[in-house]
Amino acid sequence: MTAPELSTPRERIRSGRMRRNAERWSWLFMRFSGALLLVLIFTHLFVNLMTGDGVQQIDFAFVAGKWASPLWKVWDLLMLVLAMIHGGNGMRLLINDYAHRPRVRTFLLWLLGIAVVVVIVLGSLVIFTFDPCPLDASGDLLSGVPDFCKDVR
Amino acid sequence: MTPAPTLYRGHEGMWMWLVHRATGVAIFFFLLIHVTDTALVRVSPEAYNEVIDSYKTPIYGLIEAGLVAAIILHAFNGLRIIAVDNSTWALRHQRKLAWAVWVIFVVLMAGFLPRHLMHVFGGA
Amino acid sequence: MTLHEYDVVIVGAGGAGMRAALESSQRARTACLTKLYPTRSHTGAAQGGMAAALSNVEDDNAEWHTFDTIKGGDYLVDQDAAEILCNEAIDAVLDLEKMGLPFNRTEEGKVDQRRFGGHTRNHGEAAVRRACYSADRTGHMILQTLYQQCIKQEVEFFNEFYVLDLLLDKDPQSTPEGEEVSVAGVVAYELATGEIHTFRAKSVIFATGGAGKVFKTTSNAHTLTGDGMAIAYNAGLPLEDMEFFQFHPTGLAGLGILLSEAARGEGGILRNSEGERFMERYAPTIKDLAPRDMVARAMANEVREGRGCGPHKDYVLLDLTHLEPAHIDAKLPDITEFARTYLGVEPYTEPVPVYPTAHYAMGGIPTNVQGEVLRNNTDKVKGLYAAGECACVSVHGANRLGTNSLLDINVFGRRAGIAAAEHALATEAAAELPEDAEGRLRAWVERLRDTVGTPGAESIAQVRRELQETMDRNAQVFRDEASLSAAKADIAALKERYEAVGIHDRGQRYNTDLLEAIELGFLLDLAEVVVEGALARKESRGGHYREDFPTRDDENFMRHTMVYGGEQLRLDYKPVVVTKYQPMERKY
Amino acid sequence: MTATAEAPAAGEVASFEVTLRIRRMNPEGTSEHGAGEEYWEEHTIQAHATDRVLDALHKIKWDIDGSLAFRRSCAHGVCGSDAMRINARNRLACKTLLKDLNPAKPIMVEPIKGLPVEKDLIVDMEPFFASYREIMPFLMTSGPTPERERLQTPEERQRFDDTTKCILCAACTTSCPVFWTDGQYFGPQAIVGAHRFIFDSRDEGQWDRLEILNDKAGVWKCRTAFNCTEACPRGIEVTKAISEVKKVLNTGEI
Ligand SMILES: Cc1cc2nc3c(=O)[nH]c(=O)nc-3n(C[C@H](O)[C@H](O)[C@H](O)COP(=O)(O)OP(=O)(O)OC[C@H]3O[C@@H](n4cnc5c(N)ncnc54)[C@H](O)[C@@H]3O)c2cc1C
Ligand code: HEM
Ligand code: SF4
Ligand code: F3S
Ligand code: FES
Repeated sequence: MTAPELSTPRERIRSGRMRRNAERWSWLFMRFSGALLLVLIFTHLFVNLMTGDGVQQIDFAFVAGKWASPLWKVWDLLMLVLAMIHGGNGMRLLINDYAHRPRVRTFLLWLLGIAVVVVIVLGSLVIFTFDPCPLDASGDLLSGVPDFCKDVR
Repeated sequence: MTPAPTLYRGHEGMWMWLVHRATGVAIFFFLLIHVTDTALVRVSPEAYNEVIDSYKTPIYGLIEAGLVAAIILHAFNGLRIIAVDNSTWALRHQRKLAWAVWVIFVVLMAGFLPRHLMHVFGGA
Repeated sequence: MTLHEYDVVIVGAGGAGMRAALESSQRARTACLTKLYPTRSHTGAAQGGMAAALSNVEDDNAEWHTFDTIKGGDYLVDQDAAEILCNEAIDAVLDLEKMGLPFNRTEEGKVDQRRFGGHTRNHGEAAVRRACYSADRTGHMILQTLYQQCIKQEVEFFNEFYVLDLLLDKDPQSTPEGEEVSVAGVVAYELATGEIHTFRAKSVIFATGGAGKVFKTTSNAHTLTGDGMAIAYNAGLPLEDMEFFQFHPTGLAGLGILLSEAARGEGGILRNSEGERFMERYAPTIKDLAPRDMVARAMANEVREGRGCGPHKDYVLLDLTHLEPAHIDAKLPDITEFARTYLGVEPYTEPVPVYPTAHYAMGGIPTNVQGEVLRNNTDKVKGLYAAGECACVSVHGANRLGTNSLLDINVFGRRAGIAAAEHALATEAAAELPEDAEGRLRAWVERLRDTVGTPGAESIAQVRRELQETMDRNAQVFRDEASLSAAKADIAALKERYEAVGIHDRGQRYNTDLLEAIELGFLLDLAEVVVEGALARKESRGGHYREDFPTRDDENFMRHTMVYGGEQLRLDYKPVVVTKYQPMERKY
Repeated sequence: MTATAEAPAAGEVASFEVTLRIRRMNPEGTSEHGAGEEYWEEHTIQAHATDRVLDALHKIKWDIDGSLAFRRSCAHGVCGSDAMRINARNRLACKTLLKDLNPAKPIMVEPIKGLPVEKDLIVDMEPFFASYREIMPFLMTSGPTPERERLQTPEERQRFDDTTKCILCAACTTSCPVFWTDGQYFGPQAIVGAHRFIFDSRDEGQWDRLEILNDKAGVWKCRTAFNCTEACPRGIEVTKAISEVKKVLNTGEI
C-alpha cells in the first residue's frame, strides 16, 4: 500500500513571484510617509506655534518671511503633498470600510480624489507662485507685506 | 433592559485603533481647510491676515490645541504601529507601548499647552 | 420530503468518517453527513498519540505491536483484525505525514515517538516508544489534517445534519440466515431548518464515534451520544461487546476532562494520600504505564481503601512536579493548561487531582475487517459499513491500548471508504427505499413536538442525569450482580419515564431541545445494552471487572457478546478469532 | 440542581448565585417576541466554583428554558463550538469560569459579532469557513511522493507550531473591528490558517497562498487592533502571525 496521490484539483493560481499589489504599496507608503511626516509636521508646528509669539505671530508677513527661504518652500511642499496623499489614502481605507453600497462608495472615492488633487494643486501653486511683495492696482505695496519688501523695491 | 447589544470591550489595541482613525480623519479635514486658507496668501495679504486673525481668537486657539493633540496622538501611535509590525518585542509589548503614547502625549501637551494658551489668551 | 441520491453516504465526519471520505470521494459520488461541523468532532480532543511500529527511535516491529494489542485487549481481540491494524499502522502514519500532519520530530527530522501504556518491546520486556505524536494534540492535528484534505478534494459535506434512521430493504432479524439484506439509505434531520431529508445510497458508512455520555464522569463530548450504534440497534442489527467500556485513569477529578496517558509516558507518576507510588504494587514491571483498565482499577482501589486524597478522599494525584517545566511545555502544553484553567492547579509545582473517567467504547456495531456490518455472526448487510469508535472490528477486545484508536479510525476508516466505494461502483442501483421512508422519524419528531407545554411532563435533563448517575454508581470500574441489577432496574424505570418526556421548543429552526430528547433515547437504549451484557458476562476481563467473578473465565467467556434489540432484548455470542496467540495470564 | 459535578479539588465548594443576561433571537418568534426580534433575557441560577459559563447555559437550557439555542460539544476548549461574546469580549463558554467573571454583576452573553445570527447564540459560520477554504489550507507539494516521511527538523517544525493550534472557533475573526466594518476582510483566522502552511518547510504552495493574502481582502486590511490575539482561546499570537506574513510579502523571503 502506498500513500494516496494527493493531486490539487483546484485551479492553481500561477505562482512565481508576487504581482506587485497596490494594497501593499499603500500599506508601505503609510508607514514611510508617516515617519517622514512626523519630522516635517513637528518641526513645522514647533516653528509656528512654539517659537516667538506662537500663533499670535502668524500673519502674511510671517508666511512670506518663511517662504523667502527655499528650504521652507520645499519643506512645506513636501509636507503638503505627503500629508494629503497619506491622509487621502487613509480616508480611502475608511471609505472602503464604511461605505458598503457600491455607488456611494464610488461617489465618495471620486469626491475624495478630487479634493486631494485640488488641494495639492492649489497648495503647490501657492507655494511656487508666491509673491512675498504683492502690489495693489496702483502699483503700491499692499499693507501687511514683510519689511524686506521695501528694500527689494 | 436596554435593547442594544454591548459594545465590544477590546483592550488598548482596539481603542488606539479608534483613536488613530478618529485623529487621522480630524487632521485630514483640518488640513483641507488649512491649505485652503493658506492659499489666501496668494489672493491678498488682507484676506489672509483677516482669516488668520480669526485663528487667534480663543475658540480657534482651542481648536488648534485640539489639532496639536490629535497630531501628537496620531503621530506617536503611528510610530507604535510601525514598531509593532517590525519588532516582536514591540508586538508583545504593544499594550505598554500604547500607554507610552499617552505618556508622551501628556508630556508634550504639558510643554505646549501653557505656552500656547498664553499666546491665545495672553491677548494681542 | 427532500430526496438525495449518492453512491456513498458517510455518517460522521470525525477521524474515521473523513478518512473514509477521502478514499470514497476519489472513487465514487460521496456525501458526508455530520451533526457537527467536521472540525468539532471529538477526534480533535485526542491527545497522546497514534501507535505504529515505525522504529524511528527504538527497535520495534508490527508483530510486537500486534501482541501488545491482543494482550492489552485481554485476548478478546479478533487476532486477524489486530494483525491488519498493526501491519497497516506504519503506512497509516506515513500517509498522514504526507497529507501534512505536523508530527513532532526527532533530531534527524523523522516522526518522533513516545511511550504509552501497554506498548512494549519484545512481548512485554519493557515499555517501547511507539506512539507517534504532536505534543498533546495529536487528535486535533489528525482531525485538522483530514479536514484540510477534504477541502482539497472538495468532499461534499452536509453539516449539522443529524442522521436519525437507517433504511434497510428487509428486516434483518426476521430475514433468515444466509439471505441478503441490503442498505437503502439514511434519514436525516437538518438542524438549521428542521427539514427531514432522505439520502438514498448504494453504500452507507457509519462513523459516528463514541457513547461516553451514558456515564456522568466522562472525557467524551456532550455530543457523543452513541447515535450510530443506537440507530443500527434500533434497525434490528446487533451490538457487540458493549459491556466493555474503558475508564481512563487520569480524568481531572470531578470533571472528567482527560489528562492524556502521555503525561505518564513522559514520566508522570501516580501517588496516593501517603505519597506512595502505588502502581509499583499493582504492575511491578511497567508501573504507571500499565494498561488503562489496570491503572483505573488500582486507583479506584486506593480510594476505596481510604488512601484517596482531598477533603473527601475521593481522588489520587498525578505528579509531574519532578519534570522540567520546559519539558512539560514542549510535550504536554494543553493538558497542563486544563489543570490550570479548570482546577486552578499549577502542574509545575503541584500534583494534579485525577480520577478514572469513562472514555472509550470498545464495543459497537459488529464489522469484519473490510468494515462490512454483520447482522448476525456470519451474514453481512450489503452496502453497510461502520468504522471508528462506533464499530467493533474487534481490535480492542476487552480493553483498548492508548493510541490504538487513532490508529483504528485511520486504518479501518480507510478500508471502509475503499470498500464502500468499490461496492457502490459494482452495484447497478441502490436498494429500493422502503415505503414512507421517513415516516418513523417524522412520527417521532412530531410526537416530541406535541409534548411542548404538556403539564407534568418529565424533563429530559432530569432523566439523563439520573441515567448517568446510576451508570456511574453501578456500572463503572467495579461492577457486580447487585449493582448491575440496580442499574438495570433504574434504566427500565427511566425508559418508562422517557415515554413521558416533554420538550420546550416547538420551533423548526435550530431546535436543539428536540435533538437532545432524541439523543437521550439513544443513550437509554445503549445503557441497557451495556448493562445486559455486563450482567451476563460472569467473569472479569479487561475493562469489565466483576467483583463477584474477579478472574477471567476463558472456558465460558472467551467470546464476543452480541446483543439484539427489537421487541425483546436478546443475547448471543460470537467466537473470537485466534490466529497465533493463545490466551495467557495478563501480567505486567 | 445538585447533580452537577462537585469539585473535590476545591474542597468544600461554595455555591453562589449568578445572573446571566442572554441576548436572544428566535427566527420564528415566540409568544412574547416577534420573529427575528432581538432582546435580552435574564436568569438567575446557582453555581459552583468550578462551573463555567457553559454549565450555566446548560442549567438554563435543561431546567428552565429548553428553547435556548447554542452550540457546544467537547466542553473543554478544544472543539471550537462555543465562541460567544461574554461580558462584551469573545471567549469560549466552556473555558470561562463563572467565578472569574465577577458574578456579583449580571454576566452578559451574546452571539459573536459580524456573522449573521441564526437563533439565540448560534450564528451562520459559513462565511467564516469560506474564508478558510479560500486560502487553500492543505499541504501542496510537487514531485514524487517519498517512500517514508518527509524530513523536517524540530526547529523547522517549531517555526509554525503556534498556528497549528487553531480550532477554527472564530473568536478572533469576529472580534476584529475591521472584520465588522466590511465583510470582505478574510479575517485573522484565514491568515492564521495560511501561516500554518506558509512556514511549513514541506509545503510548496506558499506563493499561491501569499498571492491570495496580498489581495484587497488580505493581510493589508489588518490595522493591528490586537483584539484577535487577545480573544484567541488557544493563546495563538495571531497578530504576530499576520505580521510575519506581511513581512514575507514585503521582503519576498520566507
Ligand atoms: C479526550 C480523549 C482523548 C483521546 N486520546 C486518544 C489518543 O491519544 N490516542 C488514541 O488512539 N485515541 C484517543 N482517544 C480515542 C479516540 O480519539 C476516539 O476513539 C476517536 O477519535 C473516535 O473517532 P471517530 O471518528 O470514530 O468519532 P468522532 O471523532 O467522535 O466523530 C464522530 C462524528 O460523527 C458525527 N455524528 C455523530 N452522530 C451523528 C448523527 N446522528 N448524524 C450525523 N453525524 C453524526 C459527529 O458529528 C462526528 O463528526 C481519545 C478520546 C478522547 C475522548
Ligand atoms: C504626524 C505623523 C504621522 C504619522 C507617524 C502617521 C502614521 C500613520 C500610519 C502608520 C498609518 C497607518 C495605520 C495602519 O495601517 O493601521 C496612518 C493612517 C492614517 N493617517 Fe497618519 N500619520 C501621520 C500624519 C497624518 C496626517 C497629517 C494625516 C491627515 C492628513 C493622517 C491621516 C491618516 C489617516 C486618515 C489614516 C487612516 C487611518 C485608518 O485607516 O484607520 N496622518 N498614519
Ligand atoms: S486563531 Fe484562535 S481565535 Fe482564531 S479561530 Fe483559531 S483558535 Fe479560534
Ligand atoms: S483584531 Fe483585526 S485588525 Fe488585525 S490585529 Fe487582529 S486582525
Ligand atoms: S465546547 Fe468545545 S470548545 Fe467549548
